[in-house]
Amino acid sequence: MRYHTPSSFEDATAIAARATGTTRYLAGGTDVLVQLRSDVVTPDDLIDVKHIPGVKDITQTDDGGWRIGVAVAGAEMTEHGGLGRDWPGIVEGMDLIGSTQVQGRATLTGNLCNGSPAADGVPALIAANATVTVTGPDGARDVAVEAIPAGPGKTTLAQGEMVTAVNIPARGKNGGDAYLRFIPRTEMDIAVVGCAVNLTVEGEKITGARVVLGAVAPTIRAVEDAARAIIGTTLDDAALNALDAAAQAACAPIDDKRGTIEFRTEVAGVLAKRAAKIAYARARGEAK
Amino acid sequence: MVAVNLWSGLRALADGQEVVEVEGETVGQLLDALVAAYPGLAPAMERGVSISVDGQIIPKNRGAKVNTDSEVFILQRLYAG
Amino acid sequence: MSKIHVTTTVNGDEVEYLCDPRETLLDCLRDRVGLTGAKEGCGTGDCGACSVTLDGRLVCSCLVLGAEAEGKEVTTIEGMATGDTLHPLQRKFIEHAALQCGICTPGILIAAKALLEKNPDPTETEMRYWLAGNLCRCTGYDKIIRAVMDAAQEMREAS
Amino acid sequence: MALDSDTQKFKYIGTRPDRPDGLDKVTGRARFGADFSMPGMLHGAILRSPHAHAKILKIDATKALALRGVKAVVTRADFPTGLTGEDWNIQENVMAGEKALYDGHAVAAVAATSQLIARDALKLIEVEYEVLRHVTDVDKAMADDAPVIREGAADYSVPEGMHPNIVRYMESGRGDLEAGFAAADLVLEQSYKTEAAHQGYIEPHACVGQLGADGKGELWCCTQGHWFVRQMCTAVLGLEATQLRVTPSEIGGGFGGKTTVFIDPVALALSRKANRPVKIVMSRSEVLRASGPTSSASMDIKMGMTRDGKITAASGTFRMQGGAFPGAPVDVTTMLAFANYDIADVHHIGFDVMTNRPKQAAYRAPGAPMGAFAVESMLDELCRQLGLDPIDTRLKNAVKEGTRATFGPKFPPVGLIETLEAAKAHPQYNTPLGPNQGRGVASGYWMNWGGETSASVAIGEDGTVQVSIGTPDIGGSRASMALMAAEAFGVPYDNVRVNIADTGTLGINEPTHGSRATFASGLATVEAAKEAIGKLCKRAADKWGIDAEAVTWEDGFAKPSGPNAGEFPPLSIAEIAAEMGSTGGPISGHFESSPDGFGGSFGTHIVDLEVDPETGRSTILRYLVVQDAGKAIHPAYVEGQFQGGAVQGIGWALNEEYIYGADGRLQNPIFLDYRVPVASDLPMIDTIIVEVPNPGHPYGVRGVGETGITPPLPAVANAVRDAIGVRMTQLPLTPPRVLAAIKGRG
Repeated sequence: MRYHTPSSFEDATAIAARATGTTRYLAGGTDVLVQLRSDVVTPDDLIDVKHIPGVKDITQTDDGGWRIGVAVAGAEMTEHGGLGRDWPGIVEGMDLIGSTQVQGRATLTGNLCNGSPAADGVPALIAANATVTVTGPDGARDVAVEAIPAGPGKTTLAQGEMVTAVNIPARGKNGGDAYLRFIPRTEMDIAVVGCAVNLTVEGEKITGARVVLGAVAPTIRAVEDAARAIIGTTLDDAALNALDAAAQAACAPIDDKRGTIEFRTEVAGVLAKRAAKIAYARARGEAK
Repeated sequence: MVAVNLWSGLRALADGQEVVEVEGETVGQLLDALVAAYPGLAPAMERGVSISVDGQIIPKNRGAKVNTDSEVFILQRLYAG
Repeated sequence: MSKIHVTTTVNGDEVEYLCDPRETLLDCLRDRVGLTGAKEGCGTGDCGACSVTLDGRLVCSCLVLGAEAEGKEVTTIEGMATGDTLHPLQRKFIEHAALQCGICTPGILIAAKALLEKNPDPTETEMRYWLAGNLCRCTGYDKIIRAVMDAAQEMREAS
Repeated sequence: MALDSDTQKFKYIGTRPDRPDGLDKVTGRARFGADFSMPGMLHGAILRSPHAHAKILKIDATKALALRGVKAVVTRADFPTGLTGEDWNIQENVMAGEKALYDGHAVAAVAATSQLIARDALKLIEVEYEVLRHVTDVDKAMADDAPVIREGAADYSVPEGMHPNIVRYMESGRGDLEAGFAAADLVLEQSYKTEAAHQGYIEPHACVGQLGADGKGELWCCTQGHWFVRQMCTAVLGLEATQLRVTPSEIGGGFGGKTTVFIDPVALALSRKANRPVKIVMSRSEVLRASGPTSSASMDIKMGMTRDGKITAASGTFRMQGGAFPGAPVDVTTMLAFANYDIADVHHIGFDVMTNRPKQAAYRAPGAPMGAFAVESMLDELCRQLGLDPIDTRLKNAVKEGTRATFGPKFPPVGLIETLEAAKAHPQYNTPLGPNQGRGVASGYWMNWGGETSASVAIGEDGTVQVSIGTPDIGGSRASMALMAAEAFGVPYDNVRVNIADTGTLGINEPTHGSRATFASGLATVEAAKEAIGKLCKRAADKWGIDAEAVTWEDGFAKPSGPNAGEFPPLSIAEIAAEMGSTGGPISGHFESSPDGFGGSFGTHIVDLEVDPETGRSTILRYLVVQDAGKAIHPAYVEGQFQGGAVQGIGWALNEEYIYGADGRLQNPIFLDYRVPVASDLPMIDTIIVEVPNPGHPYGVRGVGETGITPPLPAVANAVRDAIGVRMTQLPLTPPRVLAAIKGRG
């Protein structure tokens, strides 16, 4: 294995583009090193991106949005006051990954590019309509976060391409988001089901919403029917029940060691309702 | 003679008796006498058994003393964990 | 096989080692630097026995490459006491019988110290969640949490 | 052995001093298994079968041996043949012969100049397998069409016509079941299942071995019992026992799982071939796949009870798989299943069954928690259906001194009633519960253990005391030995140094297992101290020119025993020690025995928990352990045993399990998915130490290590029943299972 420490994204992508074997980018390393240690993936070229200027920065853009560097660790997002005030759901999703120790290393970009349908950091990004900047041999482009995962362990990134920043839109007024996941313990597990809800309100009425489910299909998915179930409502019981049903209907999970099809489906509905309530309260300024 | 209680799985190997009387002043002597009287018990004894004398479990001490009025039970071979 | 030359600071001392790019910081601390206080319990970041701080940040040293330590500051359990004066957490762990076998103890002490540096007055719940990545199989955590709470109180009173 | 604990006044015993090895363990200085290294040392790695059951047709290590840095490869061909019984089982388990018997079974091993090279070399070993049908479930393994793991493994006890995977069969009991059930007002029958759990010690197995062509060897390893390691390694390798010297490192948890060997003989075999020391450290996934988890169990229970709560009869059938070898602890399960209660008519049937899983090893009270889960669950259900209080009902049936145990003999003094009364009196038992909350009660028992024990004490030239014992300190036992030695000699606790001796230094010792260390090594330490005290008194008597019998030992001083003995100023242990060399030489004491006076320990637990009705997840709210310690030598470490046992039991009850896929491979071989409890899963664990002295120990000690894992399985299940209104009969109580039960999908 060759270990590279490029000092620019151009150099990093050039190394990747030239590579003939298995290539991995190293940011937090909390997936890459696990795969390495267990002989699942031993890259021929490992490209450590942490020497590239700006990768550890969280910056607010001119339009009020946020740009998160690819090597920003979860703990740095949690400790950042402004980001969490705007997008608590995104921050809490990231914060749920692993232990305090893992939080010291794990990154949002890594969580996305690992391609897991159970990634806790991703649903709230999709719910927020976040994009990533993808840099490759042909330059940079912005891509919806939703378009990156391509199934368990896979992404739509081409060889030589890499994510070089996460872009989160401006929160705007009267909006709130939330992310909840289900695990058997209180910590340290992979999500059996995850659900992010992002919504805006006018008064008591929900004017816009995104509902995103994780771990219930090969890729994390935004569920438009679930969003429609609550848009235009005050999140009353009927709306919540419709949300529950729409979330469950969108599930196409598998039976595995972490949960059954029935369980995942039912709990997806439960989490959708609970996350919607939190997001709603946040949008109405009734909760942090 | 000492009365020795057998667990029910052993009884078939000792002519169906639940309690057999054998001579012996120690656990070892009792076990040997049992096999002499009921050769069918030999494989069970070879595999190993534990014994209780007056309520005390004796995992393998063949030298432990037994009185004629002692209450003796043969138990499955026990081990620690 | 080409090795990487790394210069780093461990417990305040400058340290150099040569490592294979695949070796973790934990491997390097244990096998190259000779500090065996950090333990490998899982190798997957799930047990916390290898906890160290890297530039002040609590991490699992099994999830950091040895090569990544270049130019950084690493603190391990061996750097926790000052001379022969134990850190209050170390003292309280002994006093409260907060260890049985002791294999998780170095990692838990490092993690607890990082917590108290960030939050000198954590609630029991905050403590339990902060330490959720440090598995202990012997104690059921009760005496560990009591020891950390007691140490935190002593440190607050002393400051 | 005389005991008058009720009147004994202790100076040191019962206090809570700092443990002697505390400093080493909080500074990272303590050396555990993987912390040893040797000059010239190689690193070993083991190739493991990816198949649950496969014939090994061919192993070709040519490419591996050609890799630079590789010094040796061993396969089964490098081990002696002709072993029988358990020796063969262990040899077959540490290195597969004709067949790989489970996912993770060792098939070859490499020694190389670095860990990375050794791991690279494993990938170059070519193994040709013929994959066979496999079975991992105990009930399926007993079915007619189950693949046979190994012909001829059954012992004398198995009736003809049973499947060859059934390797032991047992029946025990007494009385008239039919009459007993007829006398009941309510008879229930139910089947229960528990899944295999792993001890989950945080320290993976590790060793450094050196073995020469002359048959002499050294081994450093983390183990609960280094004489066991010596016996197993020498048997597996065809060596003479005392030619291998085994030194235990500090041990990072064992819970029974480090009473046997997995890698040690392999390191020695590699060393013999490479002529260099070899270190092997297991990875976590190797630990989970290929060390010794406990058995899984499938059980049918029938119990009868009168309207007023008297158990009239009980019967149980217990089917347990112990992996690909005989040895599931079903004998203990049958013995202890109903042992809490006074039952005239009782019957047990047990099956020891082989499957394509790793060879089970002991896990804290091996065999007891499974039976307790089934029986204590049913007892709870009987109470529920008859409207009876679960503690009062247990009190009504509880065994006490003189009760005829369900396994035959009469009980010596035991403390079940005392634990039940203390539990009932605890405020937790009467605290109101909220919605979706439930409370569960259960009791449990472990009979404890004596075992071969050898200890010595030696007096230092300054009058301090050196204690050498052979039971590794796994949870603070150095402190309890030092307290007992301090008490016996009447010297300060800090004047005692306790060493864990290697196999070359003491006679044989069984491991730290069976809750025996404080009992047996403690007893041996006290008896060895008495011998040394006799010698100290003799030196004083010689000095004073009186008979040794006229000297007594009190609080660290030799004194004339009465006015008739003469008047002499007391001589301190330090004064006598200072003159040792010129008064007859060193003073020490020894004790060797297999003490049989171990007394069993009963415990009663209460758990309060809340179940999320929408997700099925259980949260433990409050937990109480009450257990009989006989006499708590160092109460803090006794509490620690209670708390640790309870939490392991909670893990087993809620989330820990071995999950095998249809391919027979273990699905969850990492701590991410083998879910042991984490700190945030738990509340504080309250404890009450009950002390009903054990007449078999000079200070009344009962072992306390194991009982604590027995009640949590049923206590948690009973609490979930209380919370959700549905009885769960299969562990673990994972959220998907509990939610299905709530939704009526059972």
